[in-house]
Amino acid sequence: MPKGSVLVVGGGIAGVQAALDLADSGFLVHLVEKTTAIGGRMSQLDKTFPTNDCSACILSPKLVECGRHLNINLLTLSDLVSLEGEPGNFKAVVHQRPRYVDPTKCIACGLCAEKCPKKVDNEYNLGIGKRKAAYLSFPQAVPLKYAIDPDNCIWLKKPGRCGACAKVCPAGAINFDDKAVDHELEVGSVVLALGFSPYDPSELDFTGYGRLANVITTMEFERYLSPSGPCMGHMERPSDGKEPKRVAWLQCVGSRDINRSCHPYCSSVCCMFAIKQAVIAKEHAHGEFAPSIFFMDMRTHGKGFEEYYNRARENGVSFHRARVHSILPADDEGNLRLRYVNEQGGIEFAEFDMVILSTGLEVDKNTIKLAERLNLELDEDNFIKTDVFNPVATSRPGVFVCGAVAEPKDIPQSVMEASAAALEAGSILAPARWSATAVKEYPLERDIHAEPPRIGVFVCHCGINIASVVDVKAVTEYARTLPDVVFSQDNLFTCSQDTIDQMVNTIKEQNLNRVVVSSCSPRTHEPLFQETLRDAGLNKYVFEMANIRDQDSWVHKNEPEAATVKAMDLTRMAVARVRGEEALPYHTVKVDKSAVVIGGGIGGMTAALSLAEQNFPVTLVEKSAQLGGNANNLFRTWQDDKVQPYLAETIAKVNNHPRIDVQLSCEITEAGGSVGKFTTTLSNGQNLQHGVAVVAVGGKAYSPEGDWQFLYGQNDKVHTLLEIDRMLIDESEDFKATGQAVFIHCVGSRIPERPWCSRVCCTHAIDQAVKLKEMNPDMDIFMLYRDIRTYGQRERLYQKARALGIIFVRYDLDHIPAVSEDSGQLIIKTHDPIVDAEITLQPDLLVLATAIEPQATGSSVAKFFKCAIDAHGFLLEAHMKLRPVDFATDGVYLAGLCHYPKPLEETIAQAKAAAARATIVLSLDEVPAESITAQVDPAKCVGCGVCVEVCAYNAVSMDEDKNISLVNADLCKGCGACVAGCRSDALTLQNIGNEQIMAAVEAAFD
Amino acid sequence: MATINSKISEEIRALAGKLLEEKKIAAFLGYCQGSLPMTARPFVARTPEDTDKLIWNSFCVLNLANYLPELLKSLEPPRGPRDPAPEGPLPKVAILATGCWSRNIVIQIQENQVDRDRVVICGVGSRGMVAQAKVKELFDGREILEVIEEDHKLLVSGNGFNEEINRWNVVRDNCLTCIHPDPVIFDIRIGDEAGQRKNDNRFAEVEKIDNKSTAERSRWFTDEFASCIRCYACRNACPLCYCPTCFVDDAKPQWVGKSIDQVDTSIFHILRAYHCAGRCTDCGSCESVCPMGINMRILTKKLTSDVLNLYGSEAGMALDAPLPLTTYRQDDPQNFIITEQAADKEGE
Amino acid sequence: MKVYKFDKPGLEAWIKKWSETAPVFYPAPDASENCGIHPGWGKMTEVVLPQSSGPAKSSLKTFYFPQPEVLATSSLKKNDDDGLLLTEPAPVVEKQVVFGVRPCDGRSVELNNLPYAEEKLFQQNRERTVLVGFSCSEPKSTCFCQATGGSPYGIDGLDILISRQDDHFLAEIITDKGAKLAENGLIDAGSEEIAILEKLRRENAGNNDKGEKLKEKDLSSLYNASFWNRVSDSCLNCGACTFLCPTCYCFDIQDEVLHGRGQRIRYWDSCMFPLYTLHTTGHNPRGLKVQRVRNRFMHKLKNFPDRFGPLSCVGCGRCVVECPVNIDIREVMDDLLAVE
Amino acid sequence: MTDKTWEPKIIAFLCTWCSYAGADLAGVSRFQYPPNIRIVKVPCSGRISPNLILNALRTGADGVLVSGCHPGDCHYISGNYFARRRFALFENLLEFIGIEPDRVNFSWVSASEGEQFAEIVKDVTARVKELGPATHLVKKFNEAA
Repeated sequence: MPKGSVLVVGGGIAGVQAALDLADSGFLVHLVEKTTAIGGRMSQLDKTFPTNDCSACILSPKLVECGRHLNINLLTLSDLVSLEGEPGNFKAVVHQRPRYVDPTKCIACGLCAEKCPKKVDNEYNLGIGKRKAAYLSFPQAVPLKYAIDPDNCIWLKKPGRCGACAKVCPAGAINFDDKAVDHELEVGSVVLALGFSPYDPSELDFTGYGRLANVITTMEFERYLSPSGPCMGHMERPSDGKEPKRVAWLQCVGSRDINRSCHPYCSSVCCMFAIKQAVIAKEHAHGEFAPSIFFMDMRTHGKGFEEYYNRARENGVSFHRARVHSILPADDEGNLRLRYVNEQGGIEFAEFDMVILSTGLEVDKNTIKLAERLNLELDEDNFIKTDVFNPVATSRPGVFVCGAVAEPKDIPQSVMEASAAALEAGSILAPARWSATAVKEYPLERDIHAEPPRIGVFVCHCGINIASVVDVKAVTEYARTLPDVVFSQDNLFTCSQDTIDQMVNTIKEQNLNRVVVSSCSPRTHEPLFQETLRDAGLNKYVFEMANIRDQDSWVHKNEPEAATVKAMDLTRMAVARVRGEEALPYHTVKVDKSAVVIGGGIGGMTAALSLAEQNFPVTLVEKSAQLGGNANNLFRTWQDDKVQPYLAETIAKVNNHPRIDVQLSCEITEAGGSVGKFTTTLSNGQNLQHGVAVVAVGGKAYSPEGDWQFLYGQNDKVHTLLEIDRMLIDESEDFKATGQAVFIHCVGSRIPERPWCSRVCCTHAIDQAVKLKEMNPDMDIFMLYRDIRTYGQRERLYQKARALGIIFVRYDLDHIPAVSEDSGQLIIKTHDPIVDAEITLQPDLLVLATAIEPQATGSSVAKFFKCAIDAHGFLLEAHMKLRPVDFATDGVYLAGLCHYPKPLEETIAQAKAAAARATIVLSLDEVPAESITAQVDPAKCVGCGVCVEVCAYNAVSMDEDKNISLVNADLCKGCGACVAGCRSDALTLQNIGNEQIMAAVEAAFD
Repeated sequence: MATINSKISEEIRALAGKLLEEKKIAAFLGYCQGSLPMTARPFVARTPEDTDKLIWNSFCVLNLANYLPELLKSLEPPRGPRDPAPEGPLPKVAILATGCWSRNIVIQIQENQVDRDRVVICGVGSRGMVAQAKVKELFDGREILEVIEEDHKLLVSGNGFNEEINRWNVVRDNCLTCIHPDPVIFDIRIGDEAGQRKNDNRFAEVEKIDNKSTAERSRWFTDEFASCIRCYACRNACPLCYCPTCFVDDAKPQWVGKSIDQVDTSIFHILRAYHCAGRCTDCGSCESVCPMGINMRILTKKLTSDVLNLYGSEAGMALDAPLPLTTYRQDDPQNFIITEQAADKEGE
Repeated sequence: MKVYKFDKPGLEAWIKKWSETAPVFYPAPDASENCGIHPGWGKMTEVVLPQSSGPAKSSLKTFYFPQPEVLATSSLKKNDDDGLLLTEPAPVVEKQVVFGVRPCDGRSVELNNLPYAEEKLFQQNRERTVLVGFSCSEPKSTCFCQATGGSPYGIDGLDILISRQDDHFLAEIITDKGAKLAENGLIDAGSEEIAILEKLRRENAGNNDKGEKLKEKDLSSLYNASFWNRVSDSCLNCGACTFLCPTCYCFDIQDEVLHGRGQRIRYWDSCMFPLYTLHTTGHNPRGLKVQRVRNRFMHKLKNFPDRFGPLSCVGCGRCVVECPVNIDIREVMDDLLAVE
Repeated sequence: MTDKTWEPKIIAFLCTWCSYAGADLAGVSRFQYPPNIRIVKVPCSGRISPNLILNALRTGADGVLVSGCHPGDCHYISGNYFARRRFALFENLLEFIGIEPDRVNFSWVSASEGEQFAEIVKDVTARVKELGPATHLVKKFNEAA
């Protein structure tokens, strides 16, 4: 049997996602992170595009979940040294450096950092500002434990010289004798999520970076924008702290550059990154703010990106299609002067207060060393080499990869790949699922239903964090006078292991049936104390915390008396609230361990196979009479891999798999239920019970019409990309005689009716042009484009095309190419912006790179599963950044073109990711459901349906017969929108009902 | 001389008689003559004979939609909690509906209180209903014993007086500012369209209060609502108040005290109005029925004005228009959010 | 019985003096005069004599069943002296005068006294309240006190009754409480004037014909009469009629808690409200509107008289005038009498 | 306008995911603010109904603060959008009947806006102090009765 554990290297968002997916689906995960905390690059960002979500807000819950996971062994300050063995049975050596702070004792009060006399550059803020030698990299760090930096610690350099931290630490956590450890780990597979390094522009002398104070990088600017950054979110320029008004972003610094940086690839994310910064900076700015972005091609090829770009332009971000030649000081005040060449070749100058370099992504040099040690192949750009048809597989079996270490990519793509890598890593270990994991056992729960409340209150000193301000003893005494409080006690550290053990005994001895802890924040500590209640035989929901540290002693340092009164108030409020709370059931739903996959294209088949190979039965439903979907008309990938053999092989695998039931010419007519237990009816009358569903209903090529018809369907020399592919598949000889071919890009894309970029067409068209040129080197080929969007390493294909002599002529929406015919001869007139004149072409072949549209069936399937669709008919994922394959409806996942246009390899990755997420459900016997849910009082409900409308999860529906609403507890997330929306007060949120909230409010006033 | 209303009354009687005779409906919801001057009494005709009593005049102040849900329910066969739903079509009701009443029926349909298939909406254009109180005020305590309505005037008489007044001068304030006098939804049309009524400032009464200082508004509110006796006539006359248990009657939790404590009374009126937000059609029933003469309608009118200004929606104008509190736009106005105010200020 | 004679200034001066020893309430002409505790009534600073006819907007019962009325208090704090104990408040003994009461309202106190003969708080309020009536020289078209056994010159329940004559006023001192408001130096009325008053009283004497006839009727036939549906069809289930009615005396009790202190309060209830008879089981014996409407009238016109004698209606006509949908108790009486 | 010893009490309803986290961050960062607020943690700003705000005033709050995630950041997808409509109408209604606009306040505070949270509390406390103790809609037992 293989090992039931997996090694994940890298604690950025990709590594965290992979670790969570694996641990949740039954494997023990060793998560190796080289710094003191997980979070990676994403944690350094202020906002994320295209939603402008606060990065820390959306990331933090994942980090906390990772840190608390019973089956994730978090190894910080660690590096993978060696890996031996084979898939299913590796031996890894991980070297862990000393932290010098005992994490089991550290209470994260921060006194060590406060007292530490040694200031060093803050690398988390990219060297902007200072931190101490004893430090926490960022406020939401997981683990929330301080560390001592041995390179700068005075004591560690010269023992005996300082030790201030050890003196003030109230928990005795400082351990200068801490030693490095080598962990030998037995794992079945490995996931590498090593991330990227931002390109260092110092070597590009024309930028002035390092010499000119007000030239900074995008990552640095991100820290300037962040509220937790060095300037608390106030935009300042480095030279004089003034708020900059004129700011320029220079794109492609260290990307698409074969001359200086030797990074020919496109870094994929920088265009959106810069636009986002321009937009956010404009929001931060006080008064006038003029952002300018200097770019070559604007690459906004992701979901929602093009619209973001359009909005940015409308809102005053100016865009200049120009490569900047040099940045020079404009004056002595720190302003800067840019010299650049406009599209027509003219030299221009512009002055700015600050210049931000959109630095590209590159592979870290340590990654290259590690790849060597692990014997992994790298590609010509030093990214870890992967297989086209398995984009997360490395050259070494059993070792998988995800995120930017394999190619520059954005967060959602990294998260998708992380899940896909988790799938692959887990799939080969499927027989060992749950073999290495731990399971928590609890004693039998006491029934307190009929008991009058007996409340116990535990008040925490938190060392001196609370006690130095609040009179903890007085609060404890006071708590004893409150109604129904039968016990109160103060503790030095309520969360310390010995106090927790003692609390279990106290609950039992005092026969407590409600518990209040007055200490720190429930956000970090509620799970721990709830666990304690369960250990003592109480339901975990009869518990409240009063936050007398983060929201009292820490914020009222100079008002001890008021803080003490407030602590009493907060404790009284918690007591009032807990008094009305009741034991809640731990809802679970028994899982039907099978899946339905809708759509028989590459996405659907990949998902089906991924699940079936782990022994889960799958029904694959395809609307048409054959499998394969759009791939049936694809010739090759941009890396020159033929699609048809791969497709044929995949179809054969699907058809021959004993656990896949293929239903062709079949559709879904009805679906109901929730995660773990769906019931779906097919058009053939079949009824399926299944635990999960994957929606991969695909997309379709836009059929040109109106301004964008270009004689398509009228002149037989006009074809779409897919039609040409078909001819190539059929090995047509037609192209041998073609003298001139013209490609028009963006046919039907990036226009008001279809405002999205179809993402694949630039690459597809260029690849096709290259193929035609290879077949017929004499052919003249013109590409009429708006922006070339060969993102990532596809940029190399663009370079190749130009080298082959393919001519690129840009057009814009003011000058759409005009196509006419004269006696069957095509005539194309287009405006060439470089010569600023109209040119005429008379090609033998016109190829239209048409848009990709969602299938109409997507929205009906979405409706069946209560999933959302976006304004354009693409399916809407649960969260654009961090849940790219989930729907808001649990247990339903999406992949492929129904989500957004994407190339084959991305569909495959997404399908595997969807399968990974589905595997989490299928690997469980029952899935937990929210316990704090809404409930309807049928006597009070009038059936007006307001609750149904305001529920974002479709958890509330109407019982049409009785005309009252019903809450599906399995779908309810406990937000309470329905409760607040109900005029009749017919809905309540269990334990957070109006009565409990009112009791807490009332208690605030003694 | 046949007046507009007498012709409409005729038409109503003929229509109701026909519908009942043909058994197309089980009941016709209209008005009959009241026992006092200037009163019309809501009336349910259940037989063709009953229909003789049906009338239409300027005193039909109470919104008939108020009765519709309960009347429909009363016509269903009795059914225990575990009994299956009755089979076959259920009895229908025909109802008179002016502009605002019809809009309330729209909301009742949207909120599942009324089954569209079970109502025959008989649309009547409203010429504005008369406020009894306004007439009485003109006569300053002298008891009015008879009022005869003509198209444009009222002939008012009592002991020792006999006067003629212009009808429009005593039309209710809500009707004076109404721009939707014609039904937005109906099956059968009665009488002529009332047509578009122009109004330069529909919300002048709201603005009058808006323009006061905070202290003045507070004083006004306290005075206006001081005489409330908590009889709930305003609530019960409202076609939108159909909660099985009103929050004021709730004991668990106890939102407010039940007596006429000034704070509790205020909270009742605030929440009653708020619950009508985006649903109120300014039909004026609440104000018309108040035995203490309180103008609680101004609160819902304020909300109506805000809903229109902030979200561009008017209650009950179409069956497929979402109610404003059950929907949102990402760019809804938010200048009341203090963090946005700060951002706005910085942006200036 | 003493009868005094006043001219207008004399009367006003006399009334004004009362307010030196006790608050004097009078029917407030508009809301701004409202005293707050008793809606519709003002606390007199200037003497305003009532108009010639018709009852005040609000009935008198607010002085006998004020809402809220505190029945008991307690503390929820363990350590307080009255922690978790119910304590009755000290009796309220301060005198108050209500002026401008019509005979119909005065009579309502007598009627309410029938069921509340032993009700402590009602009696306490009765004891401390002096009622000064004003007879109705010109009853309104909606007044029907005589039909219910009352009279526009009736003295039931009143302590003093003032009657307006052509150019003077006569004040009859009816009770000892009333006598305490009288003082030395008032002018006795002459026998001629008293004779006119007695004649008016005789000529306007009430009868209770309809009440007596109804008492003889078979309850079950009334109960199942078909007109109830017609009456209830228009009813809104609001409480305007019961809250304005001087003889409706139903109440509910609720505990209110604020800042750790509790009050058990009594406030008006209405048999028109569906909640009125809702049982804790969820069953409601009067769940239908028609049942509630029928109950209200049957109680007033049949059940109350069967038990106590008079109708539970003084014919003030408030419900007739103020019913939002014009349900008219006079029509209901006729309907009941017409039942075979 | 009031005696110097008077300190307002302000009830703050904070959503768990953004504003409560922002309040925690203010603590972690040691941003000091006046001790007048009493925080009530709720899942989402969409959980707070006008009833609860009125209840806070009735109970004696001198000020109320409701704070949720910024638009688009709601953990529950759309709770704050619905809340925003409810509050907009309700705030206007309160103003209409003469409640001072500064009594009842709404804000968006994200989990990373610790400093902003502290600033808001300072600001709201100052505004409420300026207004003096709440007098409208504050329930008092009639002790004489």
